[in-house]
Amino acid sequence: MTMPVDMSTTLGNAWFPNPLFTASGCASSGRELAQFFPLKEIGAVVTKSVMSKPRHGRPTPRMAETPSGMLNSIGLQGPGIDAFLAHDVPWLLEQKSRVIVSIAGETIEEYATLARKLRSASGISAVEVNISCPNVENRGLVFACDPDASRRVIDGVRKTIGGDLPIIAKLSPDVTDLPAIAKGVVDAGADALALINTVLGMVINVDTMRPHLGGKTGGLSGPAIKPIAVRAIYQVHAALPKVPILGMGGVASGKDALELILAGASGISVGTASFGNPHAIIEVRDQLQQLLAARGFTTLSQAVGYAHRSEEVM
Amino acid sequence: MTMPVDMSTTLGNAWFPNPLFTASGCASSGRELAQFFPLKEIGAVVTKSVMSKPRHGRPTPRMAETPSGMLNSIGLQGPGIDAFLAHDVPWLLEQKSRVIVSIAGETIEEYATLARKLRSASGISAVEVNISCPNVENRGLVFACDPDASRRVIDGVRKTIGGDLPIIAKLSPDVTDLPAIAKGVVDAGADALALINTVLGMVINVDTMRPHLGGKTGGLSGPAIKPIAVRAIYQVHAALPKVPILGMGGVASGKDALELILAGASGISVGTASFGNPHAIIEVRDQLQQLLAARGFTTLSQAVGYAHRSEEVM
Amino acid sequence: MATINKNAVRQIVTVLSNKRVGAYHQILLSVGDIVKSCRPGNFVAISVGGAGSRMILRRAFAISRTSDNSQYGGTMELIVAPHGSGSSWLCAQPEGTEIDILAPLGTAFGIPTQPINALLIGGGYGSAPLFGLADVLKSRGCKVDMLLGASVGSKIYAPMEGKRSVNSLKIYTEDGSMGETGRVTESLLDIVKDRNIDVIYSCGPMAMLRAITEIVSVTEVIHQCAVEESMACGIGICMTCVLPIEKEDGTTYMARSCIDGPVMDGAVVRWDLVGKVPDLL
Amino acid sequence: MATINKNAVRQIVTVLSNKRVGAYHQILLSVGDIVKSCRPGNFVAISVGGAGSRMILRRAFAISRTSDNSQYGGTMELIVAPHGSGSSWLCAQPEGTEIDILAPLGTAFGIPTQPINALLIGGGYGSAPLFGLADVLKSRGCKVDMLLGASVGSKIYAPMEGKRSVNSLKIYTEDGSMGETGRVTESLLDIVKDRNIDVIYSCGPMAMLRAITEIVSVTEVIHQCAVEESMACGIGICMTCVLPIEKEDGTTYMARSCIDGPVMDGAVVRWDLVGKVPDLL
Ligand SMILES: Cc1cc2nc3c(=O)[nH]c(=O)nc-3n(C[C@H](O)[C@H](O)[C@H](O)COP(=O)(O)OP(=O)(O)OC[C@H]3O[C@@H](n4cnc5c(N)ncnc54)[C@H](O)[C@@H]3O)c2cc1C
Ligand SMILES: Cc1cc2nc3c(=O)[nH]c(=O)nc-3n(C[C@H](O)[C@H](O)[C@H](O)COP(=O)(O)OP(=O)(O)OC[C@H]3O[C@@H](n4cnc5c(N)ncnc54)[C@H](O)[C@@H]3O)c2cc1C
Ligand SMILES: Cc1cc2nc3c(=O)[nH]c(=O)nc-3n(C[C@H](O)[C@H](O)[C@H](O)COP(=O)(O)O)c2cc1C
Ligand SMILES: Cc1cc2nc3c(=O)[nH]c(=O)nc-3n(C[C@H](O)[C@H](O)[C@H](O)COP(=O)(O)O)c2cc1C
Ligand code: FES
Ligand code: FES
Repeated sequence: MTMPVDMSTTLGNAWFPNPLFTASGCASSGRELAQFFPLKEIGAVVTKSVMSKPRHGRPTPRMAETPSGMLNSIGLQGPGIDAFLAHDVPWLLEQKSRVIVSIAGETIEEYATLARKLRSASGISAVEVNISCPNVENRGLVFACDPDASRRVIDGVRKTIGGDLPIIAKLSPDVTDLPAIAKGVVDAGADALALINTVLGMVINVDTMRPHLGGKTGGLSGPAIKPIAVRAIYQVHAALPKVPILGMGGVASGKDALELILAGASGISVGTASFGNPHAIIEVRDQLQQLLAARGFTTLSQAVGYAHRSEEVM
Repeated sequence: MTMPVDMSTTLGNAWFPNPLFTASGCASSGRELAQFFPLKEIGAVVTKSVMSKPRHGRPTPRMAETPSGMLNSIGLQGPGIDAFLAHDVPWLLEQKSRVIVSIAGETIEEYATLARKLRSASGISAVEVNISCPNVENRGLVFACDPDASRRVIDGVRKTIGGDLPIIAKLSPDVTDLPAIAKGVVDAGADALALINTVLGMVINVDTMRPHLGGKTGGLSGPAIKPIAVRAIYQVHAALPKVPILGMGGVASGKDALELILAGASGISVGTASFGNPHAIIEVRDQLQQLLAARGFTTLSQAVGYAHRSEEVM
Repeated sequence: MATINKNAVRQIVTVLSNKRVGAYHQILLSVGDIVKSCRPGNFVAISVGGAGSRMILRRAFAISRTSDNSQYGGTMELIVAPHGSGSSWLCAQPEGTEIDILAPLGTAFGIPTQPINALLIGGGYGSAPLFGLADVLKSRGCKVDMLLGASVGSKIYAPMEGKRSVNSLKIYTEDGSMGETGRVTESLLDIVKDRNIDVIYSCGPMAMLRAITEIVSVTEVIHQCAVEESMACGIGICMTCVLPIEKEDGTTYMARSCIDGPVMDGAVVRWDLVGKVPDLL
Repeated sequence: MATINKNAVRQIVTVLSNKRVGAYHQILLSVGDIVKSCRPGNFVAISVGGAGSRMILRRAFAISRTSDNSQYGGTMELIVAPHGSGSSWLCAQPEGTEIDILAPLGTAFGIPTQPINALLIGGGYGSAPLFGLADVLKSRGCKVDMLLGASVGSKIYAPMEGKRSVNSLKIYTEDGSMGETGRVTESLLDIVKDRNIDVIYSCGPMAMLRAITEIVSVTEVIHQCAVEESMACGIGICMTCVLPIEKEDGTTYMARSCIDGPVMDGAVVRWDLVGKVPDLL
């Protein structure tokens, strides 16, 4: 008999009954996973990053399996924000699913436009701002790799969206100084951080002797990057202990989720693991609850960042 | 029957009969692997990064296995340059092994001192400058993460060591703009680049609920990081097509080596794979030769960077 | 889409037998009640490599045949070519191994309500789902002809019992080692005309599906093809498996071949754009 | 060091048998001529997880016994506790499985040239290499006493044939479920004195090795212990497995337990510094 654990969590002023979320781009708009479990069973559905216009994305092949990981190069294929708000969000809310909308843009202005449209949509729990996108106004330099551009994106979203909807800024690990980027976006108004987006990688097809992916480079995800995610979360939590982190990167079991939580995550997104197992999020949730109970935690929040506690005298 | 392939390669003015090298820190000083194969069979032994003074390194545990990879946190344990030059280099040369000495320092001055000592040692093929070390003069910021500090390290080594010994600058992938760092060190006098050093990671022990490694963070190596290595090599070769690259990161088979070579590497270091298989380097060499032959290459150098060729009309 | 995969179940099943048949492995799985919801054209996604594998993604295989009998309960047959590490692992699993499957997935071949003249065309292991389809079509009173093609004879999969369920079977190999020398598309237009074909059902390499579509585009024949794109998830959540599809209004969108397929109308696939990105919407 | 591992061979070997013995698995491998160079104290490094595993490092196990007989040729016995994923994988491999080993590795227990009084102390699976050692010591005319300890009785490994090779065997468990209640160190000093022990050979948890060293530090007894540190390579090339060792001049250096060990002189290990970094040189 283990004690029940209060699994609820908050990101900014948004409350969730449990800390397990889908990862943006790894659950489409939610309908497909709903064949496998009721979406209201998880903390929230984080939807695929949506842009202002419909988009085809990148050419195929869009994926390559790598050792304990995979590369993807989807290129933000999607219906555009209007169709998304008209069809996908209402459907999710009907399922009693909590919804975090992920937005992506090519200009600072596009992010603000997206925020404006979200502002008038009701029922959304939070907005995740995916800033790992190339900035067309600055030689395609990814926003998240440029401290100034990331700050300006979040600032624009904050100003447009008003004070209520929590903003989760999603950062890329492909930077020299992640805590500095994190501080910048928090100063600009982010209520929480999502860590980590995929790591830039490439596979060369040894038969064609060219890059395997249609988009040449791709984002590395899955268990292979878990140690990078843990490090990123630990570093950022050390620098900004008060800022809630939505942790992700290679989580496939309750033990993985616990690692990220001990490092400082208040919520966990499960991405790639759902590709191998559509029930992964539910299983991770249940395993996490048991692991927390076995360690004597009565609430999830007691475990958040617990690996940072000072050394006991031995 | 396949055609023989000329496997020889060069890094700067140093010539090697084949492109397979040990990776610094993954072969100690060579003696231990010599129980498994004659060291002269491989292109060169790259020795463990040596500092000016003897060092104990970091506390244990120093390693954690991760999905398709491992973290290490050795902390540059070693005998110091004097003992190293007195005992290790002469022994390697006696074995007719080609030797690349890896050096590491905590200050720009320490690198120069090491270079001065190497200058008077004879028989060395090249020096690999491991700049993924914390710079004690600048808040422990890793040299390789700071474009200016990396340039100054290489500049100091170049000026001290004179024009003959090729300098291979070893870079960290944990930066926002790797090609910029690469350009900087090449401008400062590096003849070649070694890519990639380990990726910063962390594992939390879910029993002690603290970072597992004695040094908290560690370097991620092995197959998990191969897509990052391929991307790094491809990016840098695209930016600096004339600069030879010693590629590494997760190579465990001839196919892996070929991937890095097609991306732009002229030589391959095998690190972590030797831990699982002491004959890995020899096996990779033989497999690579066969793969090159099967693709109609008659020399290794024809394959270097071949994935960058322009699209043929289909 | 809303109802696709609604019967999909994840289950640990047992390998009943694993036999080499030419270049392929015929793998029989004991899957219980899953067979009740499997339709010709559906596929199964299988975890490969066992616990602790570095392969994190499932592999997709067409469900070749299912049956439900008193001795073994529901069984599912797969025809697997050892291609890379995952399919080779599967081919190496002996009788008794437990494997983790997710099935049935994706769209199925559309079955006509009227007796029609059907031509089934398979390339390589693409013939696998066609024999089960032939049974269903025959039971609906259709006339079923079949063309199978492959590079070499060992890659023709045409089991004895399968042959009984078709009215005619013609085999082509590129090297002439079995049947006629050449490709299934060789005299396709003639066959379609001579036999008054109403619907072509096909499964095989993308180049074959494209060639069939182009050849029959001058006819009224409907071409239902089961496509094969690299898939990361198999259940519609990753967007890696997309194909360009032409909408009625002439615009093109990227459909997911796992959930909007694998069975698609060949005529709406923009074969010329596969592996490319259509013009902006 | 120069001669350590000079006989090490990498070889694919076959599992002859795998039996559960209490909390452990007794695994017998057919290893051929490798046995000729194995000495008590040496270890074997085993690839785990099979081809395509996400576990990239070998696992180290003490060589429990070897024998060379006409029926099976050279065989090597391991006593394996299913601990994490790698050792559990090994424990699950049935007879006939082929596994990739590297052996013999590391230092061996020093065998006296004179008949001495030896006390062998094993903790948990640490008893495994001690029975083979006992045989060798007995053949040199030594008197061999043995103490085995574990938390519970199921973790005492003391095979029948093994018991025959020692003069006395005393068992301790912390919960009293077998032998005496307590630890092997309980009355160690008395035993050493009563039986005129010259050398202690030990293998087991680091805390046990440390306690033994401290207890016998007041005596003249030599303590050869087989240490166990987390190892990435097992062959001296990675520097992960280090232990602080005191040199004659009083300074401390970090020795590799895989190649400067696993058998080390307990008296020179700076047990107080294990897991710490010594002061700068
Ligand atoms: C709907 C569908 C039905 C299929 N039916 C069959 C069948 O009945 N028999 C059969 O032998 N094969 C079939 N395939 C192909 C089979 O899925 C691939 O051969 C297999 O995934 C290759 O995996 P691998 O690990 O052996 O190769 P690798 O090349 O090592 O695979 C690497 C990655 O690429 C993906 N991949 C590679 N090739 C393909 C491919 N052709 N299609 C989809 N994903 C691929 C793999 O899933 C894996 O994630 C089918 C594919 C699809 C999409
Ligand atoms: C010289 C030596 C002799 C040993 N003899 C035996 C024996 O006879 N019987 C037995 O059951 N076990 C023995 N061990 C311990 C055995 O190596 C570990 O239990 C095993 O490596 C754990 O691997 P895992 O995958 O099950 O656990 P995990 O915890 O998943 O392993 C993760 C990583 O840590 C390393 N690791 C974890 N624990 C240990 C450990 N205690 N020692 C070394 N590496 C470790 C593993 O090698 C692996 O790389 C010995 C260890 C050493 C160093
Ligand atoms: C196929 C795929 C598509 C993704 N699309 C998005 C996206 O649209 N927006 C985004 O912020 N992150 C996207 N990601 C990144 C994930 O949300 C997540 O940050 C990353 O994959 C690490 O988590 P994982 O290892 O659990 O997958 C995508 C990842 C994958 C694998
Ligand atoms: C245990 C260990 C120790 C290492 N020590 C060094 C070192 O001293 N100097 C250095 O430049 N790189 C060091 N590296 C990094 C490797 O040389 C190499 O760049 C990296 O491990 C990637 O290659 P791999 O995946 O083949 O191991 C070390 C790596 C490992 C695993
Ligand atoms: S394979 Fe993931 S959407 Fe089709
Ligand atoms: S385990 Fe690598 S040096 Fe000992």
